[in-house]
Amino acid sequence: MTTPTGATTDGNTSRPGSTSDLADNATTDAPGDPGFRGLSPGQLMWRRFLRDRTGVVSACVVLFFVAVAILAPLISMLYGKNPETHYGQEDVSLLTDSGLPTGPNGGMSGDFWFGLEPGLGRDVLTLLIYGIRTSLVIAVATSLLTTVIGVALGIAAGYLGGKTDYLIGRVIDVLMSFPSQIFLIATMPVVTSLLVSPNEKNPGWLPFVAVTLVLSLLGWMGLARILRGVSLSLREREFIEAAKVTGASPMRIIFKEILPNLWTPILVQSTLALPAFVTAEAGLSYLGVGVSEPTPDWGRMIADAANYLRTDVTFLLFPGLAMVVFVLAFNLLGDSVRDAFDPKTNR
Amino acid sequence: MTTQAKPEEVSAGSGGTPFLSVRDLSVRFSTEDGVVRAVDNLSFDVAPGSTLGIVGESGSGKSVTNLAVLGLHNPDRTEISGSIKLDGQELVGAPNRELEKLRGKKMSMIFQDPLTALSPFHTIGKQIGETFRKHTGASKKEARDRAIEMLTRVGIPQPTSRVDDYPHQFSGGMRQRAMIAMSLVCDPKLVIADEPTTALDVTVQAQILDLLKDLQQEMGTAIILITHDLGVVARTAQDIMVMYAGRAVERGTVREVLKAPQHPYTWGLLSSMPSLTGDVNIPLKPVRGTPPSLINLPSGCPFNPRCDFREKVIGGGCTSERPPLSPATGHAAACHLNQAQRQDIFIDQIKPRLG
Amino acid sequence: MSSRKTRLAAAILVAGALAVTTACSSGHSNSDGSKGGAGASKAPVKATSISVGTAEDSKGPAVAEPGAKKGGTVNMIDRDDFSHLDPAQIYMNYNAEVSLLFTRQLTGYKTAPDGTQKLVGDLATDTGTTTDGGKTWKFTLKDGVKWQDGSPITSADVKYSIERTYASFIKSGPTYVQTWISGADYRSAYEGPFGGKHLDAVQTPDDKTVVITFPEAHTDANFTLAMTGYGIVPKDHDTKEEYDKKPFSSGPYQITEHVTDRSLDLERNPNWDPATDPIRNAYPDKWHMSFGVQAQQSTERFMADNGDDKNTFSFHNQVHTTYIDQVKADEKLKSRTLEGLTPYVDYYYINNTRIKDQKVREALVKAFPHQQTRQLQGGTSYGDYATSYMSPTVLGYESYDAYGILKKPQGDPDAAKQLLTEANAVGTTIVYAYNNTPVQQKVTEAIRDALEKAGFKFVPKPLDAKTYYDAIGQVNNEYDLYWGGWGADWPTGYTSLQPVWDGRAIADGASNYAHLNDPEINSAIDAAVKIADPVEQGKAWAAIDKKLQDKAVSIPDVYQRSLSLYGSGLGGVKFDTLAGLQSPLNIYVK
Amino acid sequence: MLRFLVRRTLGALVILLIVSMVTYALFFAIPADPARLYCGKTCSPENLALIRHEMGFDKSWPVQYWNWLSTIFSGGTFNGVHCGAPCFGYSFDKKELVGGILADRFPTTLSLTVGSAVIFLIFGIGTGMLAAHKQGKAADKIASSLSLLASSMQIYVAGPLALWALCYSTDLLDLPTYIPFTKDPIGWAGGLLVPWIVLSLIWTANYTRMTRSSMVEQLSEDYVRTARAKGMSGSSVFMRYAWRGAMGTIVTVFGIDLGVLLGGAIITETTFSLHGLGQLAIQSFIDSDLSLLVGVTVVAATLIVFFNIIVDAAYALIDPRIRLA
Repeated sequence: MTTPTGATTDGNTSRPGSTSDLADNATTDAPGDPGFRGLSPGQLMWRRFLRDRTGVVSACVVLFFVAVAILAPLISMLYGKNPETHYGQEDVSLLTDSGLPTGPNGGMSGDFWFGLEPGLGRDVLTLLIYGIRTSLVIAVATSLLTTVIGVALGIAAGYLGGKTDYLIGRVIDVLMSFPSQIFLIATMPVVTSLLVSPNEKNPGWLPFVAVTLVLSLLGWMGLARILRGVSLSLREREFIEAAKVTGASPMRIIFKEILPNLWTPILVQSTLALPAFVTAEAGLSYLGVGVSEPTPDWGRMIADAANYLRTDVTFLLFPGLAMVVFVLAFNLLGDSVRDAFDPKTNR
Repeated sequence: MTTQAKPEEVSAGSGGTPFLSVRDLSVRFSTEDGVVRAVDNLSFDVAPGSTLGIVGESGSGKSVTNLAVLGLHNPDRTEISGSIKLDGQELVGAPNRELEKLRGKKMSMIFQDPLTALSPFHTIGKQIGETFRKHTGASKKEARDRAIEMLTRVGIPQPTSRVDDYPHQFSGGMRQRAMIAMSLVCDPKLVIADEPTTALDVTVQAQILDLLKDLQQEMGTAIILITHDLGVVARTAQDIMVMYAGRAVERGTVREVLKAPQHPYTWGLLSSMPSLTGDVNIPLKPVRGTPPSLINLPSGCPFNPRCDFREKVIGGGCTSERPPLSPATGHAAACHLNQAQRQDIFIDQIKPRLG
Repeated sequence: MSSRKTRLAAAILVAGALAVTTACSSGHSNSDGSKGGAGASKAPVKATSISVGTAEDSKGPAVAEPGAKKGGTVNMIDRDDFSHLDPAQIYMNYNAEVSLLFTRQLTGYKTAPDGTQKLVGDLATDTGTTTDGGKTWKFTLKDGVKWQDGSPITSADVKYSIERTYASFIKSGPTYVQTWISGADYRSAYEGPFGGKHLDAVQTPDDKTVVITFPEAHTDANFTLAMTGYGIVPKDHDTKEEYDKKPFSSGPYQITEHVTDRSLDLERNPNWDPATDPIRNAYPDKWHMSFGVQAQQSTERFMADNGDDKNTFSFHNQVHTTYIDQVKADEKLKSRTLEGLTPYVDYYYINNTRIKDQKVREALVKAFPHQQTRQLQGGTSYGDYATSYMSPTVLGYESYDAYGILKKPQGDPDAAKQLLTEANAVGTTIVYAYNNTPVQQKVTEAIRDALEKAGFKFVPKPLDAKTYYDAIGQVNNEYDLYWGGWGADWPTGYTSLQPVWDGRAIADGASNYAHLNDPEINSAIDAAVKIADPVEQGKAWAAIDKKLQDKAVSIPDVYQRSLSLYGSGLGGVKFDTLAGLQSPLNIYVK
Repeated sequence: MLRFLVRRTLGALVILLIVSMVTYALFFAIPADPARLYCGKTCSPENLALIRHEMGFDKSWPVQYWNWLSTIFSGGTFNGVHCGAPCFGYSFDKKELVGGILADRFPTTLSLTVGSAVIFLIFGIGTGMLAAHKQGKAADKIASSLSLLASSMQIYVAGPLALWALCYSTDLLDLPTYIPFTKDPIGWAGGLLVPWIVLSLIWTANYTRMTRSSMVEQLSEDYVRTARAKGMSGSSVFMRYAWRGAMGTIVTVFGIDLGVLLGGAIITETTFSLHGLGQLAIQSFIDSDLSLLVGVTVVAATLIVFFNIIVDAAYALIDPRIRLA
């Protein structure tokens, strides 16, 4: 598991602000987008996105997952099972003595469509659909938090420059120098103990908040670095100079002039970071410092299932497949969003 | 001096055959939005040692035409028809290997922005020498010497040391000089200069144009000069072709076209250009509207939505019929206005504005 | 036997995540092989018969293994390297087991072919003699016992070894003998032999005789001295702290190479005489031990039985929980499957300072879902339902099921609710502290389910694995219920019950996790210690055990079992009931 | 160049100082008593105090940190073992000098990383270039989708699956072990083949994607077009120009990845039971082995920082526009 420290896997981090290149296209060999003349960049982006079939399909898949997450209680009501009941322990015929489902294929049956979880004998399907909620909530919260931190510090460093830039730059250097896996593991108990004292009851939000905080701690530097670069170059541009000359306050310049020009890298980076946080969250669960029982969680399901690989691959199949599809769809969506914003990469 | 005689000379060429002869060239790109007709049925000739200026707005097909001459389009997405003959050799449909041998040797190109057009990773000398080695099989040493020689010719000071510099170490004008040196290193017979001065300061522009002219005289190279700046053309070229929406709308010698333009689009171009001798009280008048979509061209004359004179055409042919470029040789324009109308309008309405 | 650290390592996050087999979280099997359904309860296990052997029993050589032959190399794979090899530092069963190959004590355990075990003299000619009811113990060394360099082992070596346990660098070994001789603060009474001072309580009238004198009677001191912690160390080759990495051999093998965390290689000690040793059959020429293999991987490897793995066994790694059904179902594996009962008992401690009402405690005992929690940890192979605090492996064990656990191992919510109603305590909050590992999280869910059904209000409190024992070891902790196991240091009731239930031992970090301070129990413990006859003493301990149950001081859960595999090329691999591990003593290469 | 190296090395030292300090602070922020772990089953308060004192845990953490720091330069003696400067302390758990343990473990991680890096670089860049070359064609689509799929895989799923498929059930390949290269080169490669395959599978995908996208980007650059206009052949344009441009990105990412991988991949090493720095890190954390934990962290951070410097220097060599200062 690596924490998403920016789109290091993509070649174009060095040129994130290339929407401004759009205008030049017509004079070079590309015919440009003559059909789009007169549309705003947002509309252009949207139309380009709609034409990207992979993007639309992956957006549908992502929306499907989101819908399932939101409708989880309804689905579970219609299906007649819930993720809390230990079916396998209430009906002893369902599990063997050592906790494996008695039925073949992980106990898949008309009652339990995706089978039963070994041990507690909960219903895999409902665990899975409630698990999306956990993954999504944490990934979205972490993306938001890292985006806020990244944007704030990135712009501060790039726009204010000087000592602020230097300080933020060194903080980023230090954080990026930490071996991330051991750092995440070591930080988790500290964060937990800071949130709740050992003698207090653990509230339900604790694992969510703790995981989000820990992931965010090492997750914002990539975006901040990119935004620093962009705002550094924006600072020198004429319209900022103009705004300064007219006496606009730094806050106004940042919010009215700089921020609107950063939406592209922000949106692209966040869309790409989200699936990375899904896997990172699962990775934490795999390392045993993630979201704990009884909150359903994919990473924990996969970690559990990895133990049963040889006994019955079925346990790995559903969460593994769901995870791969989910992450794949999100990655593809991120690619498409980027392409829509920046057609030059022409992937 | 008769205005009719000159075009004969040009199209016939000094040796009787043009060095580059383009006939009915069409270039189409298939894109997600539809087929873009970037160049549509274009014909023109370039005689050895002469300069043809191609003028037009962005997206009028100037650059595409010349990239097609060099064969630089992505074959997967581009459909090229018609004929391009370079020194008698057909280029359309020629194998890539053949084209590679011609590019840089018989024909070469100077690009608009030397900063992006030169590789930042290789020294100037390498980039110049590389072309020489490729086409002559010279040794590294010979190539380097040749590069220094070329740099000297294009007027780079201290060429023996600058030859090892990288493009970013050069100023804009020097870069363009280096670019020219690179394109001329094999003494090509045709140089296509795509907006060679657009990215440069005005003073440097003049230097570069003079340099091109000098070199042309020295080496007898034919030049195609692509620009949207009529001033540049006036200074450098013998012939002009005005392009609009992938077609030639007017063609003739520099004198003919600039002194007695016949196409409303050319008028528009001229009107939008400031002149030192013009009346400062008359405001510049750009061509109204925007260039048309090359996917859905307006029916009839593609310029009709922007044309101020289409009502003058009897029968409204402007929106229904596409005017051909006529006459076939000499000063020609593609417009439904008849010769008299053109002359009247130019003299009455346009000329006063130009001063 | 299992130190805090191993327990911890066992429970720790990553290890837990990678599903490591350990004494507390692993899968085990069932010696009679019965594959009862999840609901089937089992009859109580028969106690292992353990007795004190005679001088005749103490004579070498060891009983030969039928069909065994000498030679070859035996491989051992395990998760962890041995944390200690200096005998004085050894408390953990795992370290002790390997020490059998190169460290000898005054006494030791000899296992007969029928599985019965006897305490016999190892270096000593017999199990020691006492004439004053356990205050003075006299041991005589055998002839022909030698160090690996050929020099004879003398009574001075034994004396030195005991003196050495006082040294400040000896921190993790047992402290019984030291405290018996010098009291709890024994380090200030004597600083160890390095300053030239000696311990008067250990006398060596001649080269062969050792006399140890305690201020109080300790009738099972000869069992105590069988602990590896009292193994011998030569004065001339004592490298102090460094000795822990490469001890000098008195047993059949000597260490050739020890790469920490990676490997340990042993070869024959030419100066060991089998005629002096009633315990060790040293068949292989060499041992190659490698570490870092998780239980899952070792199970896979044993099942695959490829190449060198044919000649491989594991001291500690068991069949991983998820493979239990598969291993049991595989007829081909049957011949190389080893099962047995370990000395460990799982308890769920009730915090007696917080839950004072016996009825509430009884309700907890009644409601507890033994079957569900056991199923989560491997089912019958994890262990047998426990009804007592003493393990069946302990001398004197008697079966006694005060609350009908064996009849309703899945818990009896109705009866529990009834008790709560009687106590007017329906809705009592139970704060359950647990080690936050994947398995324990699931176990917690099962307990939550059962206790809520019985009318308790359940508050789970996950603790980080690193802090778990610290937290539950606090006298004023704010938890009501928490898991903790216990294993006897030697198979008598004393180490099985006294450390856990003697109310005078309550202290932060002490092992009386239930914080029970019952004068009746305390005095019964004092009385039992003084009984000289082992069998009578055993009976007294069993009586205390029953009393503890009647008072519902905590919830005994299971007597842990072990299920392991070994390679097909090995013979004589046996289960050591006293340690709960696979014994190296009779292993040979086929 | 020299000035750059000096300046960056000084910066790196400051970073390492902070990293080690934070590790110390973090260690003592964890609500657990490390001394208890060394105290055994019968842990008397006296014993505990003795251990605390001996291990230095009775002092405040800044004092301990300072001691650790000064020991690096002055050396020290632990449990009778002398440790000359630079001395990274003594592991009370393993009873060895931290420097020695690290030196012992590093080759494993190095072999694991370098071996798989060679494979994933060759395959990743190769398929990425192929995809860029055949842009939009079937080969591109296959390579791109396969790499996307592979990059969505997790080591903890792929690792056990590979062990099962290649070792346990088929006995095709050797079980993962580390044999020093100097001792037996063939055994070295054989013992690490399975982890190499799995790691490469996952990492190749990243490099395929990255190579492809930066090659595509470079191929649309003006200077590539210039090269073609000069008559350069397709292959020389591809290699001398586009690849030259794409190399910067790849070297940058590779440098960062290499630092991270060498710093120890906990899950990888645990999945394959290899004793590298990653396993050492997690073990020292579990064992509360402070000096070892700090040692591993500092080594890992050093590698990350070191490769960052290398990347920056390499970037300057690749791209003459970058000036080092």
